[in-house]
Amino acid sequence: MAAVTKPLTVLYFAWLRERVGVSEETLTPPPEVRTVAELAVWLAGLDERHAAAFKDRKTVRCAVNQEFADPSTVLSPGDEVAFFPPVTGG
Amino acid sequence: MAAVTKPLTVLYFAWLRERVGVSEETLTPPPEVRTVAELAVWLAGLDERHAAAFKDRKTVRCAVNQEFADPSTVLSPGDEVAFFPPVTGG
Amino acid sequence: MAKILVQTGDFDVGAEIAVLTAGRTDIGGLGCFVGIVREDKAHDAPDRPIQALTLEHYPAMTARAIGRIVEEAERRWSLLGCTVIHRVGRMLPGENIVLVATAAPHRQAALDSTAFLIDWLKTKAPFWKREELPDGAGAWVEARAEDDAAAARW
Amino acid sequence: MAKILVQTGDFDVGAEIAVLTAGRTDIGGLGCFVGIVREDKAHDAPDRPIQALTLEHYPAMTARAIGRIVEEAERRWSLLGCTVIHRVGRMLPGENIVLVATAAPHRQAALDSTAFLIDWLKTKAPFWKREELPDGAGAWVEARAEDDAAAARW
Repeated sequence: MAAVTKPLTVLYFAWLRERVGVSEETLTPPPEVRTVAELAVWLAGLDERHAAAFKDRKTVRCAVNQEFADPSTVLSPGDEVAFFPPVTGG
Repeated sequence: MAAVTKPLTVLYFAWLRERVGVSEETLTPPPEVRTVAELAVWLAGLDERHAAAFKDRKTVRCAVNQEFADPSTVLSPGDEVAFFPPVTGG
Repeated sequence: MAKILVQTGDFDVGAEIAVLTAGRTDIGGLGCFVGIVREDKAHDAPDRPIQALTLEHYPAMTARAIGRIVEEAERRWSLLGCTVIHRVGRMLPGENIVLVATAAPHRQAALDSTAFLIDWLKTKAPFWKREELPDGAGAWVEARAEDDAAAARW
Repeated sequence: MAKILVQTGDFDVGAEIAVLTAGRTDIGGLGCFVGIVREDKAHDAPDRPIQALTLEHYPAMTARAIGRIVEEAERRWSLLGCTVIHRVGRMLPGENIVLVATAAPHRQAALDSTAFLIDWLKTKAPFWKREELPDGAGAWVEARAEDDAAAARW
């Protein structure tokens, strides 16, 4: 696979949003970040705030382009990736 | 048990009422009629209308004094006995 | 605590739900079921739509029988309110027949008790439905084995 | 055919049910569930009642996610109408959070689809609840294993 850079829109909800301190950011991870799981690891290494948000990795869920997604989902340039805790609506 | 005569109020609902032709009657069955089942047999022998009502015996249900009852329920003087098909409300 | 009505007139679903929940902050879920007269084909005359449904009941027994069913629901679930309204008499297609509504701290109790109440009402309360056909003829609705099966689940 | 709304304002349960059934004669049963803010003890502070609940959601995704859930219900049951209204924002104890209502020819489809929709809404739509405590502190509600279990039954 071509190692293209990927400008992504990353969204955070609920306590992930509170910990990161922003609800949305545009980021271009390095080419070796191919999946949602790899993106989470990379984000966690950015700074203390991101580290805090992704500390409890097994309670973090995600969506890619407004669809629930697995950690193994491969990302494409321009994707909207959202991270959030398990949903509690209804 | 004392063989007392039993003046009973007998009610009919739905197609039993239509077949008997009345919704309520007061009857005094002979002393050997002790249970709901025996009452039904005795009623069925009264005339053609009652015979028609009790022809399909296994689809006839009953209540004694406004409580659902079994055919084996023993009757007392003054009881209100109702016969009807399986209920279809709701 | 439960509200049980057997009446010929219609009921207002929204108003009944409002009464159940008014001024309360302990309710987490409210379940509701409304049975409606369906313009169905008659059971014994599939080519003829029914014109009306007539609900006969056993007046001296009906409210008591419904009361027993509601008591059983209150034994099984923590209910904060319960309303059962069953109409009798003649009703046209599209009209309401029966309302069941329950309020509970949690949703599962509200959903389960609503389903329980309507299942038991169908098999343990003294009502009988008669379908009215276009030519003025009528046919009593027969009890369905699946209704007994639904009631027996509980 | 389904009506799906995500809104900050309240809804009128009676009016929504009236819209679902208006002018129809093919509906036999209508099921409805209303989720309400319960003045509960906070999850992590059992001595303090919650003051309010705030519902956050993922605006670009919410209506689509609910639409998928409704489509799944329509695949499983013969529905003649379906309304889902979910509020977002800040709500006080006693206020409505969510309405699910379905209309079907038969009662079992109405009851089952109503239960299905609320179970799936709780586990498959992007909403997050935050409890507001008396001192202004807040706590995000944690997902409950029993909600996942309820959703997994279907």
